This record gives sequence, structure tokens and C-alpha cells, in this order.
Amino acid sequence: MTTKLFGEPVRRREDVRLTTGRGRYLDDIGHTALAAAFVRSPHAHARIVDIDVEAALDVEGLVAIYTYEDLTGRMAEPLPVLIPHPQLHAPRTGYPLANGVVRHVGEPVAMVVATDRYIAEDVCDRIVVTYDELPVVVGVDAAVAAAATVHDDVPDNVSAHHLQETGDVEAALRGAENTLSFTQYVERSASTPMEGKGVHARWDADDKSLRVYSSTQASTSVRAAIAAKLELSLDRVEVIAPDVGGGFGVKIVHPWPEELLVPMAAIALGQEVKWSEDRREHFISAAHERQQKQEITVGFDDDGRITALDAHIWHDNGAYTPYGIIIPIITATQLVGPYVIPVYRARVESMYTNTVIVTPYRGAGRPQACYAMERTMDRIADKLGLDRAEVRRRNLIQPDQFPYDQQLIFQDGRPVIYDSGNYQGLLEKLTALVGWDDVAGLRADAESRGRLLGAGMALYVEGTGPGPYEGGHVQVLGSGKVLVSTGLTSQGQGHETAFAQIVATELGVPIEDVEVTTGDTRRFGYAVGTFASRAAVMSGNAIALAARGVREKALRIAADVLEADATDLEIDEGVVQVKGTPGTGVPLRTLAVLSNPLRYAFDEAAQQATQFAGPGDASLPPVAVGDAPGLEHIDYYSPVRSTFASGAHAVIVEIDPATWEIEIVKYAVVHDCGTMINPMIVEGQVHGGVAQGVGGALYERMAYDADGQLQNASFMDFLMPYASEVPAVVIDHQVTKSPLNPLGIKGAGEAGVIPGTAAIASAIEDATGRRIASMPISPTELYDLMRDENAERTARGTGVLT
Amino acid sequence: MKPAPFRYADPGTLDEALAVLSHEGAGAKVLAGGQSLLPLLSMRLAAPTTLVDINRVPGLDTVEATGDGVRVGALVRHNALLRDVAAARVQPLLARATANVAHPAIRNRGTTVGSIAHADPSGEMTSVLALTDGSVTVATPSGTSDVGWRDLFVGPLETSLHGPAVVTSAFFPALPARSGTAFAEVARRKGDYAVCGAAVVLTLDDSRRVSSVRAAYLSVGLVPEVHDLTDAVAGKPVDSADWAAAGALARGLVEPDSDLHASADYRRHLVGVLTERTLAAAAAEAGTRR
Amino acid sequence: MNLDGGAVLHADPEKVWSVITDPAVLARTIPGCESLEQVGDDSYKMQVSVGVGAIRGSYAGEVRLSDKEHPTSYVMHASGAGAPGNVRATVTIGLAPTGEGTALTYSADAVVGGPVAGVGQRMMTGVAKRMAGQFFKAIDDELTGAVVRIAAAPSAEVRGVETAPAEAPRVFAGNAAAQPSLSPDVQTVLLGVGIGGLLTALGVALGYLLGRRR
Amino acid sequence: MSVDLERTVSITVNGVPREATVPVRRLLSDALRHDLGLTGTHVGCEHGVCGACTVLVDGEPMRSCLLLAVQVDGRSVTTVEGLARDDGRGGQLLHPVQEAFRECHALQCGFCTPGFLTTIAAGLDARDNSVDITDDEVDELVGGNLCRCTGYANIKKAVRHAAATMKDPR
Repeated sequence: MTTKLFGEPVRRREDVRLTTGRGRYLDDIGHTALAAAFVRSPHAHARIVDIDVEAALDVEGLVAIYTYEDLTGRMAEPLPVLIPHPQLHAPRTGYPLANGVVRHVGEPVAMVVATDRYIAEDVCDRIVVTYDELPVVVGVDAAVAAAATVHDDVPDNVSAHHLQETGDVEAALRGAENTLSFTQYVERSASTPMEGKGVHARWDADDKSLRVYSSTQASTSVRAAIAAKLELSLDRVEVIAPDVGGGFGVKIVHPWPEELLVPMAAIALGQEVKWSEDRREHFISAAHERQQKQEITVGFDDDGRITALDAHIWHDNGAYTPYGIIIPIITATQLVGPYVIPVYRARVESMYTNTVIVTPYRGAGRPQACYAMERTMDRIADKLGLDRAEVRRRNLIQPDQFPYDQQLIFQDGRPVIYDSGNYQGLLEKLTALVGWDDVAGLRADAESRGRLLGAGMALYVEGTGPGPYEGGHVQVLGSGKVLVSTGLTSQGQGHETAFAQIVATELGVPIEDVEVTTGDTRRFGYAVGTFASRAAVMSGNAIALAARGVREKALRIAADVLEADATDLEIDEGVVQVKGTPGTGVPLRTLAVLSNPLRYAFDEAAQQATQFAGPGDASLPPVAVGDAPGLEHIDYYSPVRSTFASGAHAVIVEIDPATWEIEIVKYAVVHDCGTMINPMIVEGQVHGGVAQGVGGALYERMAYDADGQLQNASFMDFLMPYASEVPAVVIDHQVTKSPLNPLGIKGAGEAGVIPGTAAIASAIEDATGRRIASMPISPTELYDLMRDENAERTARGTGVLT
Repeated sequence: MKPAPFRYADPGTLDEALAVLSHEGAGAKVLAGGQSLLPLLSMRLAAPTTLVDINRVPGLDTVEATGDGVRVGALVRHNALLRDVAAARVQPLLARATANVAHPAIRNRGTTVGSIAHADPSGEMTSVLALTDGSVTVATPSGTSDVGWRDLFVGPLETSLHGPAVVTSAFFPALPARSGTAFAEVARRKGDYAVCGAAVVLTLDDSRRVSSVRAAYLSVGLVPEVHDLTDAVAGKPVDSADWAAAGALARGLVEPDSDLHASADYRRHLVGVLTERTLAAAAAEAGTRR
Repeated sequence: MNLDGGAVLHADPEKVWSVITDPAVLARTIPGCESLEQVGDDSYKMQVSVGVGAIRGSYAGEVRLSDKEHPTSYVMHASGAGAPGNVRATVTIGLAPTGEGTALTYSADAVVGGPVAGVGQRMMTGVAKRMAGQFFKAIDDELTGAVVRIAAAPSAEVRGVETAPAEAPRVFAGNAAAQPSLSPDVQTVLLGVGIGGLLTALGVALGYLLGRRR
Repeated sequence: MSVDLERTVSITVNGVPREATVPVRRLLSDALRHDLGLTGTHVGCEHGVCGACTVLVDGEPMRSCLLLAVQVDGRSVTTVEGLARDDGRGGQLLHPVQEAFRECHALQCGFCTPGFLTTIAAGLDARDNSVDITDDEVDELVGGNLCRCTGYANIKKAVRHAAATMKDPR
């Protein structure tokens, strides 16, 4: 039993319950609750002519049916635009239930509440909705063409023109020794957590209070949204995120319509109501991400050094913009990566389409940004006949250039200033780890086996831990138990373990005594949420500060008791003692009792404490001015700006030139997230991210047809990888501490997914000699590409065909 | 995603099952493994009025392997057939194809005969039944009869069976002497239904020359397709036959459709590739079988 | 989804005309037709019960005709909705005399929505073509007298219809034939192509995609 | 021959005889979770692809979302809650694969975990653990379930770890 656990691969405390079936996920709550189900639009764009519920009314077990007509007050208003931005000139959001028009397949039209989900679905089947279909817009190209519009009052389908620029890019391009331009596409994927969304609401009519459980990434914000929309006082609403079966971004959006409608029904009906999203609902009504069209023009000298970069991007934001233009901003600001770009301009047109809304999915615009920048590097190398690693090396920001100001404005409204990093180190470790210099030999060996082999790499810089803040509360109880809470939520990242490691180390207590709670507004009311790789950076540091506050107070009280100077004291194994004299000290639990002048001898701790209780100074109040009873402390961490993690991936693929199946034979990752709280957990995050990167590059896509119908709305045709499709990953770490926060940490949650599409596209291009300009790519697409006489070939393009 | 209401019966005998099917009429559906039917019910794409669960009917769960071939009962799970050594000896294609059916947990419940009665041209076992020139035994209130595969498969998920009927077994003729087989498919993910698949039977004459080549393909048509490719390699010595020629012949015989996962051209191309590869494997085996 | 095809009917256009305007013929040849009624000028309502095996749905269909170039071509706007999904199709039909008889061509642009769209759409073209083919074969057999007056198929028996010839397993001849308000018009042929073919395609495609692992 | 809309079923769940009256359309996954209160079995897709709902029916892994509750009347079902065994001292002895998942960080959100645990436990219990487990065996044991968090690497590691501990139980 040690208390020095920071940085150790401590086994996860969550796993005890999660491996024995004792987790508590949303649908595990409230077996007696009524069940909600939704009638959702089968059309991508239509006017609702009539909703006929007649045939549904005699279904036994039906409790209530709600349509837009039943919404009152603020519930009848459009859903909020969470993150307004001056460049989001035409924000549009939907309603909790469709108000006259549906703009994507799956948009909720009616909510049914019944005694169980089976019956609720029976009722949905009997509700007849008559639609008058309208022209449909699918894909950025159709959106730009604007032959049809998603919103009548947005004739060009553009919700925002986002611009970031650091100088006169056109002049710089005119003056460049070399330039090249290209266009490429990325398709849609989605977070697709194994647990869908879900909401359970219980109204206490006597107490006039509402308790809501939601499978969310932002319980405090859901709480505020419910209070506002249902016009309740904030103190009457509590929201709890129970165990959450994965989020990856889709559960950060709030309020989802169901998060308002289910509590509304619970209040109206005076009964518990629960909605558990099923898989079909998740495909057609939860958020997607990634589709962009990118036009890149780059200027570079004869050595391959970039002199100017101009990126014009069209971003598909789906039918509504509740989450603003966060993804366009991130793509525009993260595109420059680890490189020196003397003059840069990014223009992102955020386009409306008649598809599910687009909000952050792990990586949030970064995979697309990395794809743009890294494929640019590949093309420069191809044009100049240089090694792709060498071209990158020549453009890297040098270690002595930090802090490095990219002169861009990040998602948090703060400047993009890289706080620290060692990109040379990354690249050196990566080329060694993957064996970059041995690729030629591997290629020859593969060709002798009748297979094509290629290698690719991609580097990234990831802004993590954006503010504005997170808070932490640490309290020592008379029992010796240490309660820790923070407002942001957990979806499997291991916060209970990582935060306990921080407190055990900071406070010098056994980790077994530490109990961590996240995402429960009853315990901590102020929080932002879990997204943008920010939990460890934000709550980790806040909790560390809170623990230090408790430590300081414990030492102060102990100093009195032990009649010693606080600076001579230490905490070891939960006991405060004079440095180097074990056995002479006072347990923290005793100090916890002493910290409260009101001390009934309810328990042993209190009885023990009395022996330490001095007479006190009768001339002073029992609780000193500025002090407070209890051995606890609340603190907040609020950074001036984000901290920038970095990494580099390399991949080697083998391709069967007969079936054009693509196999990843090696995947190497070098990762730098500053100080690691728990390397085991960090590696787990990398493994998971890489799997999603591979999925997004080779298997997953949301296949909408021109009519706005999602053609693969099931796990049969949306090809989330099984173990058989995910390669082994070799990982090396580099630790460049962040100077911005007390713990020196940077975010690690999203990194693994970012370079996958870029690196894999590069490797396939290297193996086939055909330009890969649209991702993801499947064997049939690769076959068609190889067959296409007009397909662009790379300089070393062999055009091998069998 | 919860099933619409239906009625349920689990008869204890075949006669009872047929009686219930007759009584319940056209809306009644036989439930065996249910690994295809249950998703259909939960997605509410199918809404039979009655499910007649034959899992309690005795005598339908045996695999009989004789010199003539392998008879597989209606309740034999994929995994049971996969593990049946005697069956694999008589007709090696059975295990080779079954190994490609979904994943183990599905194979523990799904049945071979059920997948055949389901008449899915992407199903491994429908193609094996076709390639081996097999048949099914069908019980109806008016008696029992055998139906050959050509008469059985009418279209995708469509058989010639109508009214109250239970497929009680499927019969796969034995692999002839001096013959070899192979099965291969290309799927997007391991365990997915194939983008394209091929099963072949190749037979040699006494002088180890190719005397017959037949192939069946998955996911290239609306019903299982069997093509005779003998002409491409007839009389050629097994060691020097040009399997690519057979692949080329096969490419010209199929008319696949495009879908989300493969273009028609790619499928046709794969027909050639898989034909060539499976024939090479089958030839190696044929060379070793007396 | 686009669906193009055609059929050669072995009779001159006049003969074709007379046969395909015979309600009894249409009743037995439109796949799954249960009822067909004229609800206005060039507009019809139709009930079809289609599908395969367990995957059978009853669909309510509507049809409107436009751009009539009597008797050589016109455009049908068909729509249908049932539990598995809904379909809307625009079908352009052409009739032309040939050496063999009459060449009928159709070109359909269909939008399929609802649950089926997410799991069945990619299969529908092939299946719909097949259903249309069945329909025209049935028509052509009528024209050439090839219809063998066999006993009704069980599926028809279930509906207590003994008189119906059954070309395909799911031609519920009696049901449609029993309908009094059939419009004696060539246009109803298109219902067979549009509603019958496309809606049947829905049902078939569903099972095809979902029916993989049993 | 009775044709019913509702039935009372008797199922031995994790060794305990249980009884429930359910509509015949009730999926086994829902019956376990909502009628019998065993929420360790999770529902991830309800069309048989993800495997989160996998339970053991008479010892064999099956998708509980692809079975009706009435179909397991009289059968024995093991869920993730039933993988641990009594240690004889009033405590619980976890199945080696449960221990291995913790040791190897083979889970993150934990939602898919029960399906992996039941499938792998059955597979390891059925094999001769005196011989080393092969990569093919590992791939087969983990190959039929979806996980969105871990990338599977540590799940495979856990299978090898569990097989090793079962080889020589200290």
C-alpha cells in the first residue's frame, strides 16, 4: 500500500464493479418507469401535413402521446445554439419535436409514453403522419450548388464563413518557388458508443424537485438546460451521469430533445419516465462527424520548406447548428500541425445538408485538419522527389521556438500558442519505431510474395484542456475516508482511478481511502464537461489544488496539536507527523474531527480526537475569521489557454493486388501528452483512438443516398471494426511537460484517432502509386481506382495491376 | 427495436407442428435457430402472426454421414456440423463453408437447414447445397417429399415451399472419388456475409487429368448459382492446368449487382480471383484423394 | 434508386392493348394486388400485400398519371407506405411496335424511406427488376395463351380463392378480380411495375439483408 | 397444443431457479434485465452483431437479444453476474478472465465487457488449459464482439493472461 501513485500504472478501481455486472448504466435504472419511444421522420426534408393518432389510442398500455402542439412555454421555442460565434451568421436549430417541417431522417415528430417499450413501439406504428416532401440537399457539393435549400431563409445553405489568416497568402503564393493545389474529401463516421443515449426522470411532487439521470458528457449543462426549458429553479433540478457506456463526443451535445421531453413527461404524468435510445435511433438521430471537401494550395521552396498555405474547406454541418462552428474552428486552427507556416489562411464554409446534425466526434475536426496538412507534405515530397520524413523534418517547429505562437484564435477564444513540445524527438522516435528506413526492403519482400507494400506517416499537434475551468472538492471525513468530487463526467476514461492517484499522492493518504465522484450535480454544481481531451488537465489540476488546500489546513491544525511548526510536518500513510519521526503523529481522520469545534462523541474518532483538543483561546471565536469548519477544500483550475499535446503515427500496409484487400501489418505511435498520471490508462486511450482511426480510414462511413436516406443504419452495414480488423499497435512515449498547469499534463483522450486517415491514405498511395484523395477507401473503391486510366499516379507510381 | 406482438407455440412433435402451422395459416412462421428471424422481428420488418418453434421436436438434431453423403437435421446448429468429423470426411465442403458463417455465438444457435430454408444467395450453405447437387426433405400435412435445390430456390429469401411445411433435413451428396473441394470468400469484416464467395468441386480422371470442374458463387445473384467450368481446363494435367482460364470463363458467366460494399465490376473480378484460388486448392486435394 | 427495364410482349400493340385493359388479367398479374380503385381522373388507390416468407407487408398505394402520349408513353407517379417503409416512384413507360410484337420499356426513379431504407435499399434494384419481369411474363403468357390453368397456389387457397390461375406464388388473383371498380385502362399496367415491383422489392430486400445468419 | 400470447417461464439463472410471466415476444435480454433484475447483461444493438448481450445457455455463448425468453424455459442461463464462484469462505472467487480484464486494462466504459467475459469464460473453461493458447484461439474468442473503447489489444492480452493463470492455478 503506497501513497506515491502519481505516474504509476495503477489498476482501475472502476473495474471491480464493471467486470461483475454491477455497473449502473442508464437503462439499469428505474425498472418501474414508463417507457418513451419516438415517431421519427422517414423523410430527409418534408412538411408535416397531418399527424393522425386515432388508430393508436386504443392500444392497451398507452399513457400519453406528445407532438409539437403539446409543447408550451420555452419548450415550444427552438433548441438553443450552445456556442454562438460572430462568424456563424445563420445559426439554425430544431425543436424538441418537429414544428411543421422535418429536415433530416430521424428527426423526432412525436413522443409516445407507455407502460413498456414494446407497447410504446406498438403505438408508434399506429400513428400515421402525412408528409409533403421537399427537395433534399445531401453532401457538401450539393449544398454549395444550392439547387435546393435546407432552410428557406438560408438560400446559399451556408451557416458560417469561418476565416483564420496570418498574412497575405495570395501574395506569398505568387512569390513561391513552387506551388501545388489539390482537392480531397473525407466522409462521415460517428462516435457510435456501445451504449446509446438515454434519459430517466423522476419528479417529486411534494418536494417539487426533479431528478434526472442522463447518459451525458455534461451533467451540469444538461441540468441548466432542463431548468431553463422547463422553467424550474436550478435548485429544484439535479442531474446525474451514471456509468456511461462510451461517449466519444456525441453525448456532449445538450440538451438533446429527449433530455427535455422525458423530464417534461415525468412532471406532467407524475411518474418515472425513461427513454433508452436503440441502435436504429442512434444511427438516424444522434450526431455524426467528419465530412469535408478540402481545396489546398501550398507554396514551398526547392528544399520543400513551406512558404505559404491556403486551405479552403467546405464542412457539412448537417441540418442544424446547435454546437456552433467548433469543428470548423478546430480544423482551421489545428491544420498547421507541428510545422512552421510563414503565411497561412484557412477559410471554412459550414454547409447545411438534410442529414443528421454534425457535432464533435473524438478528434473533432482534427483528423480532417491532419489529413489536409499531412497529405500536403506527401505531395511536396512527391513533387520534389524527397523522402516524406525529410520534408516533414525540414518544416518542423524547432525545440527552441517554444512557446510558439501560430497567430490563430482557438476554440476557446484564446490564441493558439504551443506551450511546449519536441517535434524532432517525435519524428526520430517514430522513424526508428516503425523502421522507416527498412521500408524498401520490406517492399521487395512483399512483392516477392505477390503483395504490394507501402508506408505512411502523419504528425499532429492537438490543443487540449481548453477552459474556462473545472473544479474539485476534497474532504477528509472523521472515518478517514477522503471524498473527492468534480463536476465533469466519465465515460470510461478511468477518472475514478486517475483522480484518486492525484489525491493519494498530494495528500499522502492510501488510495483505498479515496472515493471519487464525477458528473453528479448533487456533489459539484460547477463544471464544463468532458470533451476536447480536457478532463485530466482541468479536473486533474483542480483536484490537485483542492488536495493541496486540504493538506495545508491539516498541517495547520496538526501544528497546533503537535505544538510544532507546520513546515516541520509531513503526511505519510494518512498520518501527520514531524518529518522523519514515525509513530509520533496525528491521523488525518482525527484532524478532520478537530477541524470542527462542534464535536459530539458519536464515534471513536471523536473520542480519540478529544485527547488532542486543547483548551483553546477564550478570547477568540471557535472558528477563526477566514477559517471554516471541516477538513475540506474546494478549488478551481482555470488556464489562460489550452495546452498542446503532440504525436506521430506511422503505418505499413500490405495490399493483395488481386482482391485489393488492405491489411495493416504495422502501426506505430509516438505520443507526447506531457506528464502521465497513469501510463496504463494513457496507452488504453491510444489503443482505442487508433482503432477508431483505422475504422474511419478503411471501414466506417455514413452512406447517405441522394434522397437523404442513411443506407447503412445498422451494425451489419456500418462496419465498426471487430478485433479482426484492428492491427497491433506499438507505442513509444515522449514526455514534454506543460508549463501551463501545476501537474505539467496535457490531454490524451482524442490523440489516437487524429492521424489515422492521413497516415493510412499515405501508405496506400505509397503501395499502389495511385493518388488517394478520398477517404475512407474500401477494396472495391481501390479496385475501381486501379482500373481507372485517368487516375492520378504518384511520381513513383508503379501502377502494379494483376 | 422490439418485436410486434405475435402468438407462440412450441409443439412437441412434427405432426403437432404441422397441425399448428395449418391452423394458424399464412401468417405463421417456423422458428428454428432464429438468428435471422429475430432481428427481422425486432426491427419490425417482419410481423408474423404466429411463431411455431420447432426446437422441442425430437429427432431433428442429428447428422448422419454415410458413403452416399451427409444428412443434416433441421435442428443441427452450425457449430455442431462444423465439429462433425465424419461429415467433414464425407463432404469436406460442409465444415469449410460453415467456418465462414458469422461468429461462434451465432453458430451456437443458428441452424444449417434454417439458413437453407432461408434461401439466401449470400448464405454459405445455400451455395454448398447447390454445388453438391443436394436436396431437402420437406414435411407437409399431406406427407413428406424431397425437393432438389434447383426446385427449392426461387429468389432471394424465396423458396418454392408454400403453406404449412417444415424442412426436416438437408442432404449433401458425398464428395466423389478423385475429387477435391475448396471454399473461399472475401468479406469486409471477418464473419460478415461475403462480398463475394466461391465454392468449387474438381474431379480428376485415372490419369490425374481434370475431368470435371463445377463452381458455386455467393452474393453474385438472386439465387445460388452453379456453373460448370470444365471446358476451360478439361483434360489438362492437374499439376499444369490453367486455373486462370477457368476464372476467366466464370467471370463471363455471372451477372452480379452493385451494392454498398462492392461494385458489380469488382464482384465479377472477384469471381475470377476466387475461382482461380479455390481451384488451385481443390486440385491439390484431389491429387491426394483416391 | 433507378430502375430501368423493358419487356417484349408477343402480340401486336392492339392485342396488347385489349389484354392489358382486361381487369381480370391485371388482377391476376399485378404482384400482390388486393384491391385497385379509381379515385379520380388518372388517379388510383391500391392495396398490395407483398413480401417473401415472413417478410410480408401490406402497403397502401396511390398512383397519379401525367404527360400522357396515348398510346405510346406516359409518366406514373406512384407512392406506397407500409410498416417496413415507404416508397415514392416516378415511372416513365413507353410502348412501341416491334417485329415480335410490342416493346414495353419502363424507367423508374424511386425514393425509399423508413426502416427499410436503412437496411434494404441496396438490394432493391435487382429484386424490383425481377418482380417487374414476373409481371410481364404473366402478361405475356396471357397474350400467348401460355397460362396453364393449374390449381391455385396455397397462398391463394389461404384466401379461399379457387378460380384464380397463379402464375407466380404471390399473385392473389381473386382479391383483385373481386374488386368492382377496376379501371379498364392500360395505365393500370404501370401499377404492376411501380407499386407491385417496388413494394415487393421492399419486402424482399429486407429479408435478403437481414436474413443472413440463420 | 397451446398457442399463447403470454407464458410463465422457469429458468435457472446463475444456478438459481427463477420464474417469470412474460409476453411471448419478450426478448431474453429484456427478461433478464427487466423481469429478473440482472442488469449486468447489456443491450448494444438488438440485431445480433455487437455481442454485448451474450450469455451462456446451458454453457454455450448465445446472443440473448436473438432469443425469446420463452425459448429458454427449463434451460440454464449464466450471465456475467454468475461467472464468479463462491470461494467457500463466504466470499466470491472471480473467474480468471474477470481478474485478467482488471489486470490488463481490458475495459474502459465497460458496456461491452459482459459479452466478452461470458464468451471468453465459456471458451477457456471448455479448452484444455494445460496447452498454451494460440493466437488463432484468442482471435476466435474475441472476434465476435464489438468494443468501441479499447481497440481490443488489451482484451486479447487478458485472454492470454487468463489462459496462463488457468494453466497453473498457483
